[in-house]
Amino acid sequence: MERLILRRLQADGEEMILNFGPQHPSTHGVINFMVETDGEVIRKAIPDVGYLHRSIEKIGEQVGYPGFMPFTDRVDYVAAMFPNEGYAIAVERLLKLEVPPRAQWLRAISCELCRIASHLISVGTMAMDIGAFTPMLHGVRERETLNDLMEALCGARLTYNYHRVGGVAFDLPEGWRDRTLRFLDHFDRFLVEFDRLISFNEVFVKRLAGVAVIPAELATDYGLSGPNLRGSGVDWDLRRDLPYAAYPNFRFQIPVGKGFVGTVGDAFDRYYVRCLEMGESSKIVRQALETLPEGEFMAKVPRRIKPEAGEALSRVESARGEMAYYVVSDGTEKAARVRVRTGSFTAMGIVDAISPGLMVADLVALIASLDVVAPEIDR
Amino acid sequence: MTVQEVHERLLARFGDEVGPLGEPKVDPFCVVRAARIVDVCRFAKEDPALAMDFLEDLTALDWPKRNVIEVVYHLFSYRHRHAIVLKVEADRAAPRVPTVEGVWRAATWFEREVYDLFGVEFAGHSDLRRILLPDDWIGHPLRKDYQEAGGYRGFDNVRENPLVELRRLDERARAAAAPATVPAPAATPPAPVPPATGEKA
Amino acid sequence: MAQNVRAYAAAVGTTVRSIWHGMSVTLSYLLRRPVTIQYPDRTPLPVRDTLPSRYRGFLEVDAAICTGCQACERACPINCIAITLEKDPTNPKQRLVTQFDIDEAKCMYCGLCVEPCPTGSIQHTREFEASSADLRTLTFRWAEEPFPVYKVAKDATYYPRVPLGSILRPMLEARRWDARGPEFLPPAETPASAGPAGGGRAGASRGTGGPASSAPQQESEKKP
Amino acid sequence: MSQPLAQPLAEPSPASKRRARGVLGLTLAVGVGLPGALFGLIVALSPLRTIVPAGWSDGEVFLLHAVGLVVLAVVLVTFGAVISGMSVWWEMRVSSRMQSRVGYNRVGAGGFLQWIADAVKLLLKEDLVPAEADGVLFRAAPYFVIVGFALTFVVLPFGQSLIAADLDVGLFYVLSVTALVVVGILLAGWSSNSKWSLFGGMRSAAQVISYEIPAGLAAMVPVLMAGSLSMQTIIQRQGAWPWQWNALTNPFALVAFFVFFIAQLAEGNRTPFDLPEAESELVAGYLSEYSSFRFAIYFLVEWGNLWVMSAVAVTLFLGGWQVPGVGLDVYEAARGAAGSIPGLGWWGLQVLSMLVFVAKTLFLVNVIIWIRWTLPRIRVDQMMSLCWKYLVPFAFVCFVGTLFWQLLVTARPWAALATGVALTGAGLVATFFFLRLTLRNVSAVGDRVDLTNW
Repeated sequence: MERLILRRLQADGEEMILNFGPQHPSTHGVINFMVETDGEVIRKAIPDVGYLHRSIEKIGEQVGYPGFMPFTDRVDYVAAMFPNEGYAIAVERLLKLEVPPRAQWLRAISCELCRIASHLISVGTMAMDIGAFTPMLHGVRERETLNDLMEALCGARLTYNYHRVGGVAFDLPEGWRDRTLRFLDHFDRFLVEFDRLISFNEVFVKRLAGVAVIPAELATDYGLSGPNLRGSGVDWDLRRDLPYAAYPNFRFQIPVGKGFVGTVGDAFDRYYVRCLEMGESSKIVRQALETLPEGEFMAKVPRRIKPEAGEALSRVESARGEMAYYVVSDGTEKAARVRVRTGSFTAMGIVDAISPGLMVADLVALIASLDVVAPEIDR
Repeated sequence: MTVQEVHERLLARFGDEVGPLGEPKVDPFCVVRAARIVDVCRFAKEDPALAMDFLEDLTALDWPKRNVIEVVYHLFSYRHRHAIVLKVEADRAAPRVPTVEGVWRAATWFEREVYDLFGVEFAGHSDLRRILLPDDWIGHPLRKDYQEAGGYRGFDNVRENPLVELRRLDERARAAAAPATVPAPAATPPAPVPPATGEKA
Repeated sequence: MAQNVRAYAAAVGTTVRSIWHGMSVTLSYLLRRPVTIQYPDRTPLPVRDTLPSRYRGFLEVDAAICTGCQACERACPINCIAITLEKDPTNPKQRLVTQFDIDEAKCMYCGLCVEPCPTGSIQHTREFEASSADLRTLTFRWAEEPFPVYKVAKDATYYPRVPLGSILRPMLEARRWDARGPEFLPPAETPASAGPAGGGRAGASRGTGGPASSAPQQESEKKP
Repeated sequence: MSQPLAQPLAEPSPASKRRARGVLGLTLAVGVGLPGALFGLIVALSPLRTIVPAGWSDGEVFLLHAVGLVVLAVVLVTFGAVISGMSVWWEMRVSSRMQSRVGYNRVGAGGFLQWIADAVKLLLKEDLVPAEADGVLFRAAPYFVIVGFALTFVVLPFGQSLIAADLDVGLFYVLSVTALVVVGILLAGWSSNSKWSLFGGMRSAAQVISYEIPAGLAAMVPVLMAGSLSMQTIIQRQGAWPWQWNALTNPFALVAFFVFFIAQLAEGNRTPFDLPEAESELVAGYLSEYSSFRFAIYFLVEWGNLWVMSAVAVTLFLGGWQVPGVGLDVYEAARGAAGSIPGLGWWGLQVLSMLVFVAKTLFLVNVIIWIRWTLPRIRVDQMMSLCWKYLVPFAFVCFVGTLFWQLLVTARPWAALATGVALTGAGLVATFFFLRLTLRNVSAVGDRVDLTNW
């Protein structure tokens, strides 16, 4: 591997080859970048992924349909609700199962809270990689409240395993609604404070504005999705444009990067789209809690899940972009193929193209602004 | 456009090189001749009525019984919000499919992954290396007949299964405690379990 | 020129203003109470007692109401539960659970085994503090003594389960973190085709078909 | 929810209470006793040179002064180490509160003894030298750093007579010896034979050498105002009240103060200028390969520099040790006859002036800490453009402006006082608005002021 990369890198021997990772404070997990630098300027950065490959897709072929749910948590453990939901929807489509409305609402609530939790980590680590440690811990502090809420809801703080084929595992616990609303009241004001603390700090803005610009065409060409795509100015969100679950019932905005302080598609746009999305998610959770329908939270699911042969694709707007589950059934109790398409994987592919000309410090900003999570790349 | 209309448009352009749309169990798909997949994809992307500018996913399926590996292309258009699933069949023994890297750059990494996990060669790919596994890995794990090696470069990845081992301990203890009442099994210590079944740590 | 000067002044101005706000925010946090707790010894309550009731900690089995249906064993996606049922030699009508082992070192605390349990015998507790120097000590044996299966009454709506955690907590409190686990037998020489014996083999042999199934002999040939 | 098995933690036993009291006592003994003893020694030894006991021969007096100076040197280096360790503790406490954490809390009361524990731990670690490193330079680099740091204490004034040596070229001397630090860092970066270290060393060299220029220019402003390079003279030419400080009597000096302060941050490698050891980019920069005692030296110097930076800034711009209401004549009067051992009142005045100086310096130390935990890091090219496009022109303008300002003040002496009062008033108003904003921040997110568990 290294030899192969080095052969591509070493043009005239004047450059320095840096092994940026796998153990590096700002690679967000175990990722390696082979960086060819000329002083502080990067000639080329080639990502080398796979350190966290856990063969989750293979496991999906070995355990039964319901048994795979806890493994989906591990696809993206920073925002584990989305893989849960994506897989559940895919199997439900295979089974042609109708999910009761209350379950749809609970899915939306849990996912949007999870999106907030994930974005808090994302914007926090962005600040940390730029060199400000305090905002990171402020984000973690707010996430902690969310983790407590999730823990009360489904018993786990990280690997939720909350969604089930046909619904969700638990109804809301007592008092949870009020706790959540109280948190959201606090959180909306926290977002304002966070912007004052870091988002529009001039040093921070100068570090991100106009850095690592990804134009819209390049973003679609490389299959970027989610906040990364919207940061490039493409107005696209699955929740609004191909609605699933309970989303058609809520009113919310889709923040799109428009060059808040620099160029459209720069690192700051990707960062700030996430900040704005947190506010929108908060709106969705409020609406969902207000309009939460009564009824069952789990559909009648056959005891043995054994869909007829066929294939289904489910697309979910995850915190890191589009998460698609492609589940192929051959008529047995175990899937013939479970494919997970994740936002981080495609986001990582673009580093190769964007990195030339950046400085070493900008590479850190680029990685942080793409908000990649190593397990999601490697699965 | 619906999937059917998209498919009709492809049919009109490419004739029988694009296969029929599969029966719509859940998500229908159509099988394309491997040699024409790049043309079909390019047409799908560049035709203004189709405008499939987003390669949603590119993966593969292994069907050992039919002896094919199917490479699956999920295409989607942001502008028209329609999608289609294309498939290309390749021989399992030496799967070889032309690359669509020139159509969508996203395919670069997707095809590397398929190459890594299924062993499909993408002809004309610019950087066909393993992506998730180390490049001295043997075999392609997502193939159905893949057998995992017991470790990697001397690292053992097998942990004893305490459930089985405890059971063996129990049985020995029982055999030791009751040799008089049940003499026959005591002669041969019961060890009916397979030797410490391999488990990934 | 004038424009440049204005831009220059504006750059200085926004910098000062943004730093003014940022420093005010950080200063204000000096006046607030920290949110972190000082685990484990400086909390008002032990942390396990402050966890919500749905918390998925260590599994606990109430043998008194276990029906021996093996639903949890089947539900477990990673086969970390092994249950063996045998006939009672003294009473042929009574079935005994002779083995009910849960490998908590392998368990991923997903809660899938709790859901199919007909009586609520197997439950996640709020216990999570059982660090151990030896993985082998983390296999919990819920049938140290074989116990008879629980017969569910026809129209039962209530199962007499002991309070959650009351079995597990004394077990955990009696543990030492550096205790050694049992010594396992050396690998058996008998070939793998010796065949299953007892009902519990279903679970064990299923493990070989799991995701990590491997045939070491074949593999060693493939790898130089 | 029901918690059937909840059990409160056990009441603390008498033994553990006794132990807690013992820990508190030890912490107080170290926290108050150690700096107290060091400050006491500085107070006792610094004026030794002015004392000539009656009836001693020249040789005996020389010996007395020499021994006194050697002891003072040891005391000052120890003071540097202790203040560095205590700054680490204080920085960690402050930063953790800013981040809603508790921070150091295990070793000693309030975690105060953590820095001693850390130092002991570092001393016990193995001193690793990478196989491919340039061994001699690698080993020598920390000594450059510590020498450059320790030598500055020679001219740092602690009080009216509390200075090891009031050199005529005091400020020039400070600027010169601090340049030794960059030699050490550059050596560390080069000799480690690690790419990250090299990056860190190069960045540091570029940064420190660039920022010497605005720092030097800005430091010339008080020199112009005082007409001397001597630290004590610069302080004595300022008044004690805020409106008599250099920074506030002269608007150019105020700007120069900020320029100097920023440049000092950069020279001390403090955020937002911590590029040489930017942990999210360069892992640990020039420190990457260091361990054990050598690492401890860098650590010591980094935090000890907080004191040096602040003390120099206080000396140049903020009135130094001047006590309000106590003019130089008061010191003279209390001193008594030259050469004799001064009376108790004089020693009291010395302690008072030292307290003023320490208070001002600690305030600036806090500001530096506060900035570090608020601001992100700037990029290497921005670091350069900040220096050359902003700080250097500003420093030049201040330098030239001060020349004319001094002409004005000579002609119209009330101008200095008027400016001083106006700027002091403006500063108070700004402080008021700032504190009001801060209090509003607390209530804005629904929190309240709660100083328990500090």
